[in-house]
Amino acid sequence: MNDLSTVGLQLIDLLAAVSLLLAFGLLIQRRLTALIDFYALQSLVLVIVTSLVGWLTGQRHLYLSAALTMVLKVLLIPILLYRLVRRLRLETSHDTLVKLPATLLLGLLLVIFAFDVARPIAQLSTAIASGTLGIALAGILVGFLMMISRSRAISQVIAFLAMENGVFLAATAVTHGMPMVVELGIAVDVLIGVLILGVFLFHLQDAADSLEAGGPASPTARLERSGPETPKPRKARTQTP
Amino acid sequence: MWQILRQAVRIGICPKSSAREESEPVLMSPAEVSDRQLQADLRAALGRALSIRVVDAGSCNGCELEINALSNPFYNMEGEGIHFVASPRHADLLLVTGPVTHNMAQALVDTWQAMPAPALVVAVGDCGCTGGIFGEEGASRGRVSAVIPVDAHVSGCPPRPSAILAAIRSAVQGVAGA
Amino acid sequence: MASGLAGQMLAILAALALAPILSGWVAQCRAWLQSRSAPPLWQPWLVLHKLFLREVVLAQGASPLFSAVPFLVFACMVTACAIIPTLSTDLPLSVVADAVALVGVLALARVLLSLAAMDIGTAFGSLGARRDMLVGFLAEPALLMVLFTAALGAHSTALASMVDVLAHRELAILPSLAFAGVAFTMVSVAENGRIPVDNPTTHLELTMIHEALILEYSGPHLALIEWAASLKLFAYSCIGIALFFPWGLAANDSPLALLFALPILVAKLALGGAVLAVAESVSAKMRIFRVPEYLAIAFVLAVIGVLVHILLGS
Amino acid sequence: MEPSTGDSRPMQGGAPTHDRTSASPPALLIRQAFPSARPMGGELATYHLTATQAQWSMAAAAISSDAGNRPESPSRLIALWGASDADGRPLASAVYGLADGLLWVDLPLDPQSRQYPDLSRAFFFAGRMQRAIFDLGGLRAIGADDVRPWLVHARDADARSPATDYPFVRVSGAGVHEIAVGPVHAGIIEPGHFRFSVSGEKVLRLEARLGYKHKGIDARYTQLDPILAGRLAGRVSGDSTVAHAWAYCMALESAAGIELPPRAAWLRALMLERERVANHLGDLGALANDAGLAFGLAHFSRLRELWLRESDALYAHRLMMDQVIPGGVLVDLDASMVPRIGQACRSMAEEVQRLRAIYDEHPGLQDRFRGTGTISTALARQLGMTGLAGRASGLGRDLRHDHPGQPWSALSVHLCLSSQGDVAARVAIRFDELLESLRLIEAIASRLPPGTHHRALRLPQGHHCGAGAVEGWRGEVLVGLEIEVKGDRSRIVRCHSHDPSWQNWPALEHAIIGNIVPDFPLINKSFNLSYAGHDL
Repeated sequence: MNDLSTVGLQLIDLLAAVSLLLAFGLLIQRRLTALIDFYALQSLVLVIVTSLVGWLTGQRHLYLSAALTMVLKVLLIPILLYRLVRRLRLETSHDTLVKLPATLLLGLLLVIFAFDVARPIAQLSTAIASGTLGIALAGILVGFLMMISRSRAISQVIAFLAMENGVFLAATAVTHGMPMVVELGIAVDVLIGVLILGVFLFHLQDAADSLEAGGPASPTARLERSGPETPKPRKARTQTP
Repeated sequence: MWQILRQAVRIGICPKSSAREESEPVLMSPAEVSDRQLQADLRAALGRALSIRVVDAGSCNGCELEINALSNPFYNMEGEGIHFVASPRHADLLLVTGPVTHNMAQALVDTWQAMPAPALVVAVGDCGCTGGIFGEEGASRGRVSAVIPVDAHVSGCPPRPSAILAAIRSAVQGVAGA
Repeated sequence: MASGLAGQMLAILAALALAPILSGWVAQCRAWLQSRSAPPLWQPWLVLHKLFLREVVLAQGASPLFSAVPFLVFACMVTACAIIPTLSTDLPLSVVADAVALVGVLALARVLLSLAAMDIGTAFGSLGARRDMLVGFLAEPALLMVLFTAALGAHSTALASMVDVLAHRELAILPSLAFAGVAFTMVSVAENGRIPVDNPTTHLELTMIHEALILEYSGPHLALIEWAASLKLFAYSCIGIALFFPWGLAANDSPLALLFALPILVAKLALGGAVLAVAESVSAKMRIFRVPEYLAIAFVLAVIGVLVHILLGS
Repeated sequence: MEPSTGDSRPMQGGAPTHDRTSASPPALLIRQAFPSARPMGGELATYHLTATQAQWSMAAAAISSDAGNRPESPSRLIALWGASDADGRPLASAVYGLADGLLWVDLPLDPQSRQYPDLSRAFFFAGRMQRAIFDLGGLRAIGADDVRPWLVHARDADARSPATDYPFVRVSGAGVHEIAVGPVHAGIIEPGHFRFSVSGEKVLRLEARLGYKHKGIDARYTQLDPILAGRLAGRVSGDSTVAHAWAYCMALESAAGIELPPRAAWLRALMLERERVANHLGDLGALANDAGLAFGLAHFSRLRELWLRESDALYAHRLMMDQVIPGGVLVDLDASMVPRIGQACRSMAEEVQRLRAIYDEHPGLQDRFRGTGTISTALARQLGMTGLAGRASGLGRDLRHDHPGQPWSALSVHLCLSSQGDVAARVAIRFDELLESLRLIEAIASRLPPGTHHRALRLPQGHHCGAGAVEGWRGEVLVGLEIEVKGDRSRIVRCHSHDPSWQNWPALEHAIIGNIVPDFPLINKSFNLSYAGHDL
């Protein structure tokens, strides 16, 4: 049992790391369908972590929580979001507001911050996987960063869902999960949130023909073309020898 | 991603079309080949790993379409160790199409000279063999052999991919020269 | 000591022989995934054989450097393969150079090849050199960070002891190594000129990176460079295997142990090659200005790997 | 014939079959200026005029301003070339497209000065045509800006590396350098030289240098018998052999004043659509390959090979060369083949749909396609783009749709249009047209009219002109032809084959501006212009 639990604890650390990895995947990915896939994968990792904690600590209600996550976050919400993307033809590029390397650096700083904050708390904690707290906190912050660095409503919703995954992970790993009532409440909240988003987007599409949170995106910077009479870029001087 | 893999599994591996089933006459010019005989070991090596450089010296682009077809899964030249390469320095064999135009003659000679010796040359299509319907006067200088020595000719307008493949093979094996 | 030398020779010979086969295997898998019949597994060997039989054509204005570079690059790659624990963690040459030196040797080969490409003065040589250096400058720090992540666990930058420590702990995949593994995969793809960073089978001069560097080489020179390129792929695969899947490496230097390690290595390489071929077949090449972003991601992931290691204290 | 009468030439068989009442403004204007203009016989209404210099400029100005003022205006310049008439006097010819047909203007020139009024100010892409005219016949446009040689690189045959002598336009500025590619490329591509002015990886300017494949086709025509010259027309651009051969035969039939048997027209349309399908299949594969997805090339080249083999079974030629002959087509379609054709079309459509879904869903591919090489509708109109690339940039012109002769009028061709103007749009148009062509092929095969597939052509005595225009897969292909028949001797006085690549090559140079160097092969392939058809 002891050997087994050591392996189990290491596995929880590993899975938390994978969850953070997927959070970074969400941060850098431009395609909506890929974002949804990453979210579903992250939720799947969460399902495994929850079941593992449930098995190691013998808390039955965590199995229920895992099953709920599985149905809701791995299957239902991704399917709903997929349908939304397909129906509304949301799949176009140019989404991130801040440049990618800058976003990545911010993400890195947030991870350092989260680890630093979590270290003293983790030492106080008596829970089984205390190191996981820092990783879960980093996941939440990266999700937050994603939320503010995206311009489109649907990406922001996915970012919110990813943050919620981070909270769930922290709760599961550090305090063996929240009370069942709270968990159920959150689950229903999330589901209703996504449903409302869908309705909202459908109506927004009809009304404004734009799904940008901050109005239409700035026109893509493109080298201005001159007319055919002078087929030369204006910025460079040209001469015919 | 999964769709791509599913498609790969669904189609399987395309059957190879052998050159024998529709081979066409391949003309050789032994007189030109004889003074540039390849060593037997190099000939054997080229038979299993051949690099080809293609120069379009002025064709109507019909021959290019059929040369491109050599790479499709049915003829699958690469499966037999024959590659098209990006530089004349890497090439063992030069595939020339079209009547040679005045404007391309120098570029063709330059490419040929940039290749390591001995460089095999195959002229593809009626135009490359005789100048074809474009004739050999005016802006078109006509047959490839008027500009650089040629080891094998493939007639046809355009020749079938299998005929081109057969000509490449016989140029390497030196059938008529031996 | 004598058996150590024999083992070392065996490891180098295995690398020289297997590297072209690995390239051939990836090419085979790619062909199958494209519904084509594949060339034989040893096709790269046939190509090398042919190239060694052909003559060398030197471009006008080529300096002695141009002719020397293929040999130097080849030597660099053989050295790299010799210091990587491919078959065993206990080889005489393994202690000669550590992970930092390995990165240096790989960087040296890159710089030499770029210099040779610029030596000729063709537009494509310079273009390729510029792009290759761009990839190199960004990839090497990321590679170093990956190796540091592994080195932290072993408290040593010697590759052999790093792998030794990793191979003999109860759970080999540490959380930090998950980050390092992803970063390493991304760097390897870029360094070896595979899709999505570079297309090894392209015929388009304007899009080339690695191919543009070697356009002017011919005959045995080209053979050495092609061989070196396959050795590089082999070296990276072996580093990846040694760091992330170290099980089955021989712990001592007896030739017999090495002979047992060989089939395990071949099996792991075959699997890795197949995965590479699948990944290449399903993805398109990215735009060149995405490459810095791509490598920045690899670097950040490697750094997070280090951080996670420090946080979890293991 | 007096050069300055400004009158239309008498035409053989000139019953105006397509005289429509709804004429466009320039057509009305031209009718006022040339009161006796009448359309020639043939499948397409063509007005043929001999103009004075003033009328030449006036027609150009009217058509150009109409094209500029009305966004939806179909008025455009199609082709411009120089020739000699039967007496050896120099002649400049221009063919315009109008709402109700074609307008062919001949301008006889003074044999001493050999000059004609410049058109490049009214029509951007005419500049290169005028340079080609000077290279081939020494006729000079008065006041043209660019008088560099174009098709003929060096009169001296052993001049070394002509590309280095050519005065390219240079871009100067900090960090700007040049990359020169060609004429021989690394892939299996036709020869052409490209000069990029770049800053880092970004392209500031591209200048193409073409003419490497110049074989003197216009001159070669005059050495051949009018009936046999159809073979040459089929080899102007091998990938458009049916379109070019059909345009030539249409011109010859219009000159001879014969009516094409309906079945022959339907069989030609069948081949034209087969050609379109084959080329689109090839391009779609090559486009994915240029973006690094070899999977696309493997599967589309597989489909293309299957398609070519089907063509081989039907016509004993994979590319259908020499199948369109003056007076009809070479072989009839056997009724037993009709179900097989339908079956092939349906299964092809299914496969293409499946691959299209993969293309559309592939993130890496879409990232490369979208926003790359964009030509806006306004720019496309200014450049005078045509054909497939024009339709991808919102110029809704398609001869099959705009001037439906037989059999198109019975088939109601769907016009595929996009306004995005990027590589993704050109890919999408290819998919749309491919599926539309498969539908058309099935419809044509099942509704073939009965009758003969070939009627022997007898050329009438005297001088005759004829024009033919066909919407090939790349765009509108045009042939202008004049024959002379004396007794039992017939000869071609002048003949010009025009490929739509002329219009779109300058557009390619605009499409690349601001993109990165490695995207050029992709953008180039998305246009896939003909070097052979352009260089003549």
